[in-house]
Amino acid sequence: MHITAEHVITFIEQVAATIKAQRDYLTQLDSAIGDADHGVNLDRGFTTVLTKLPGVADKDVGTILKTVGTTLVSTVGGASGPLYGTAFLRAGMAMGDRFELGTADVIAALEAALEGVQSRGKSARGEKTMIDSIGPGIDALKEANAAGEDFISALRKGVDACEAGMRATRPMLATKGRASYLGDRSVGHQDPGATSAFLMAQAMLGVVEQL
Amino acid sequence: MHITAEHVITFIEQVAATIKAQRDYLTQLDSAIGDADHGVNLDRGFTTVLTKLPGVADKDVGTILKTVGTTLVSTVGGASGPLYGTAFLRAGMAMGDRFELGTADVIAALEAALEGVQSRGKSARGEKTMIDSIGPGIDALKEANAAGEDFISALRKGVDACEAGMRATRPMLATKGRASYLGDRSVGHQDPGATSAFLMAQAMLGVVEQL
Amino acid sequence: MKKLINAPEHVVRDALAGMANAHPDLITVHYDPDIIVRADGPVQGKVGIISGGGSGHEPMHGGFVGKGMLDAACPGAIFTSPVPDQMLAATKAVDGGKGVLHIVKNYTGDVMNFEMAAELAAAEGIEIATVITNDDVAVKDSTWTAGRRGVGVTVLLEKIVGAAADTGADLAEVTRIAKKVNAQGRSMGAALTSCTIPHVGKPSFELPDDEIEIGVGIHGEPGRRRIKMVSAAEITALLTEPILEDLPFSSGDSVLAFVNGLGGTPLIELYVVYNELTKILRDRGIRVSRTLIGNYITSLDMAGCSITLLKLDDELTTLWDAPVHTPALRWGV
Amino acid sequence: MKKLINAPEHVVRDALAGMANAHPDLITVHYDPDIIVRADGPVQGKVGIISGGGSGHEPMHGGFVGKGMLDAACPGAIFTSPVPDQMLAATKAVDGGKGVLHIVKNYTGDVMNFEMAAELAAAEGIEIATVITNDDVAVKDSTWTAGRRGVGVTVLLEKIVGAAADTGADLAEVTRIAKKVNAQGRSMGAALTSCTIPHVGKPSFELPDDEIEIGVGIHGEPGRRRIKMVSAAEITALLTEPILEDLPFSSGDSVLAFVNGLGGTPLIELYVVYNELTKILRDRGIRVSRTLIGNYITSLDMAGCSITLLKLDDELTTLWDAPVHTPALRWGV
Ligand SMILES: Nc1ncnc2c1ncn2[C@@H]1O[C@H](COP(=O)(O)OP(=O)(O)O)[C@@H](O)[C@H]1O
Ligand SMILES: Nc1ncnc2c1ncn2[C@@H]1O[C@H](COP(=O)(O)OP(=O)(O)O)[C@@H](O)[C@H]1O
Ligand SMILES: [Mg+2]
Ligand SMILES: [Mg+2]
Ligand SMILES: [Mg+2]
Ligand SMILES: [Mg+2]
Repeated sequence: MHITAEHVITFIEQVAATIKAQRDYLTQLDSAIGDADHGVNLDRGFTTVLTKLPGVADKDVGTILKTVGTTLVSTVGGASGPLYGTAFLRAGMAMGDRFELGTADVIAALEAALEGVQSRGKSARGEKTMIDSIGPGIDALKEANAAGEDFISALRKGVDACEAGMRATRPMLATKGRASYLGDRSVGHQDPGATSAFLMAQAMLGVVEQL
Repeated sequence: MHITAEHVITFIEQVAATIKAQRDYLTQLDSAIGDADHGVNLDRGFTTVLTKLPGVADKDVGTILKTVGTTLVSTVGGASGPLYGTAFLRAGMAMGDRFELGTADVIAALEAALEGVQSRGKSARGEKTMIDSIGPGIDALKEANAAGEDFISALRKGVDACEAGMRATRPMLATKGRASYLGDRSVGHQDPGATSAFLMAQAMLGVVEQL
Repeated sequence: MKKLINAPEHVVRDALAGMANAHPDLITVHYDPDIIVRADGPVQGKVGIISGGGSGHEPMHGGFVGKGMLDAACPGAIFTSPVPDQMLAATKAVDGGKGVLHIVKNYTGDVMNFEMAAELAAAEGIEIATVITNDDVAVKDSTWTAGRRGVGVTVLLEKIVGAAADTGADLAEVTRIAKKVNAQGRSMGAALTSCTIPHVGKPSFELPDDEIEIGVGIHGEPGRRRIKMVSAAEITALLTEPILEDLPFSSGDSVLAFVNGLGGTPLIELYVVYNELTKILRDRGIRVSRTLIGNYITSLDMAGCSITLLKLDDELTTLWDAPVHTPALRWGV
Repeated sequence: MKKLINAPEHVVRDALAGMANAHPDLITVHYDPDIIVRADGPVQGKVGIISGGGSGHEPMHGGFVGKGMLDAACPGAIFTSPVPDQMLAATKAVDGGKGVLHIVKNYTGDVMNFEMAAELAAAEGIEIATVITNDDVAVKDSTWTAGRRGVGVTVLLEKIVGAAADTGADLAEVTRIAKKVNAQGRSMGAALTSCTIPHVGKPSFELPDDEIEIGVGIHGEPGRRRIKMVSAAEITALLTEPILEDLPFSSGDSVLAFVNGLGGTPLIELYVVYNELTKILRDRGIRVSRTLIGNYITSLDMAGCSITLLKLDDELTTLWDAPVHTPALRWGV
């Protein structure tokens, strides 16, 4: 299985399309425990990202991902802008000038992204954030991969774990991000960032399934 | 038929009670074509008047009515304060130091009141104001009296004419007072001041009927 | 109805006490009759300037008492003209021996109550002049009706006339300037929602979720017509065009542009409206040389705005720029 | 939703254009990235002061740009932290060679975006200091959470620190004063209604007709608890007592009392609240030596208020009193 720079571009396009389609849903989740802008924020960012993709169509994966990252940093704002921006930037830095990625590369890129989110957000698992979806997703992907499963089925397990992680944010008490201001009242609501992270993972799986 | 100063006091008390009871109704009428304060304004005024009555309990009719007038001027505000205030003041001035009133006195007092309203308000009949209730009321009272009817039945005709005048304000286009700002949209609503004037006339009849 | 009040019948007094506590350096509040007077008044040898009207339009008028503006204000009950006792007390409190100007918004109640007060003050030997503001172009003017309402121009007039009095001008001169401001200013407002009067407890009029009132007054009176909700650009045009045509304002004129919030509309929206206003004025060749944007003559919690344009010349500009120090307007000091 | 806007996606830009047109003597607006800078900046030899945050809190921060307060403001989308490009551009625009202070309200997004901008500015050789305001006692503070929100104190801090920079103080000294203001101030707010974010089109939370939110934030975030509507006196006590206990403020203290409207509440109600506040403070022996009452840090059209108390000493009082000339705050000039 080889993922090319072109596939990465398709993945980004799919993410942009999903975010646009789920914009109001994400914003609605954010209105329950945040400030009702998560969908709008990401949609603003990925809409701009789409305009930048033609300029990197023939570039390496690292350049593509770093362009996505800097564009998100410069257009999203809020908490999710620096976090997803840093995630894509770090993934891009990890990929360097590769034009094709193998399974190990994808895992390395995702680990770099997660590390970026954690260090930028000074956050860890269990705080009711996007990390609670990304973290378990990467774990499951790695575990399946280590058990010798092929990439698609390993990625499916990863995405399932992402989804489970997203749902697991519902009973959590938020201690990071805007939802933390609610204290106990944050309990019972699904985290918007964990949801957008799951949507991105789903988009990745969609692209890989078309390979 | 003789109306004593004591009866006048009872009349004022009845007016105060009626206005309190109809406060919200008057205010509601005023919210359609005015600023939703007519009932509250008059209630504030007559509530204060009640506190002044003991001080004039043994005084002549002129003093009583003038006290009512100055109290209304000093407590009601809005358009109805100076208008009703002037009405009672002028009626009081017309009655001088009488302790008992005959039919002619009552008519003279009412005419003085009406004249006071008209000169203070620079208004005439047909402008959708309290004058459209007071004016026809006095006319009918005078006519019946001239035709030799006794005071009670003449007063009943007067009050009926007041009521008819009040209803006749509904189709009118307001040209004076706050309702005039509405232009055509003032049509179809009953004037609050014409309504409070009718309520006062009714209170007068109630007292006379007890004589 | 949810309001930050203790009881409908206490709201005016409580707010007066709050003002007195907040601005002891600028104003003093007297009760029975209720008036707000300049802390350092009366100023001897200066024409006294008073105004008043129903409460619910804050900061007008009490917030404009101080140096360079009003010497006293008479707050009535919510949306109800004050009583003559208040204007008489205020007149006496500010009389510095050069006479007193009464600034009256053109509402039947205000006019009559001020008139009675002026008669009483004159009887006590105080020279009184009265100027009536009637700048609201939403109301058709005519001699056989109550005429136009006084709205936004009142704020500008109080500032300018206060400055005129500070120059030492006599009552006739101050009155001339007051009349000039009223003559050169026009206003119109639109409401997105009704207001809720505390003692009524429900909105003064019902406005569906997609409709607005054009030509609304400042007392929760319904406007002249109701239209479907439109953009800020269209609302601004609906308010500005009647204003421009009425004076008329014409190319080359210099104006003070005043975008006023009615109490429930946030500042960000007022700036959006102001931006649309500048486009319209630019197209007509009218120059904005001074601006005022904010909540100055309000209608309790009503959402919406009013626009006032005042044609400026050197005299009015200089007076507008003169120092003012009141709870709600302050510059140059 | 009825708002004086043209389209949800244009409201911030339209309002910025309105501000630029309204106050050309005070501010200049640059676009892409969007920043509001002092018209006469950068001031050489003065520490530059910038702040920023989501829009929808007007006049904060753009209305505080001018002499004696902010040198630049970075307006984000409604309720969304601005992006680092804005803070970097603002930092460069105000750098007068003595370094730049970033005033950041404690929200994860604001902190991270300012942090990235500070890294970039430092890389360009500009000395940066950051102060984070976190005065909202409605939020439990702890090292393992995002901590308290920055609210009302931010306004007071921007004024005081702007004055400190005007004295010629260096970056370390200005930062010391900024931290002192944050350390000595506490706030809490209550909402009577939700706000409606333009692009959402419906209220951010549902509040029944007889309930209010205590401890609400300025972004339409629900508060810590919901209670039945009570009187202004009771609401004021519910906000003031946690503030007093937290610092704590004690008898003999001198404070700046700031009653802030959230955007949809009229001034008359803020004075009612202020009056209740003075009673509570008087009972505790706390002296109000300065006041600020009005809409300064808002939440779009939310009805409600916040209370901020700042313990004053001579240093802070002098800096508070120093001249300021911005679109929204002005005195001494
Ligand atoms: N410190 C953090 N670490 C990781 N993720 C975070 C952190 N703070 C917030 N988030 C994520 O960001 C999401 C909110 O993003 P968004 O609504 O765009 O920003 P804001 O909260 O500034 O309005 C949350 O749902 C959460 O998943
Ligand atoms: N010029 C006038 N002449 C006679 N009556 C008038 C005049 N103006 C107003 N009114 C009466 O006053 C009533 C309104 O009184 P009120 O609501 O107390 O005062 P305001 O209009 O100042 O709020 C009207 O319904 C009308 O009957
Ligand atoms: Mg959010
Ligand atoms: Mg009325
Ligand atoms: Mg009235
Ligand atoms: Mg946000």
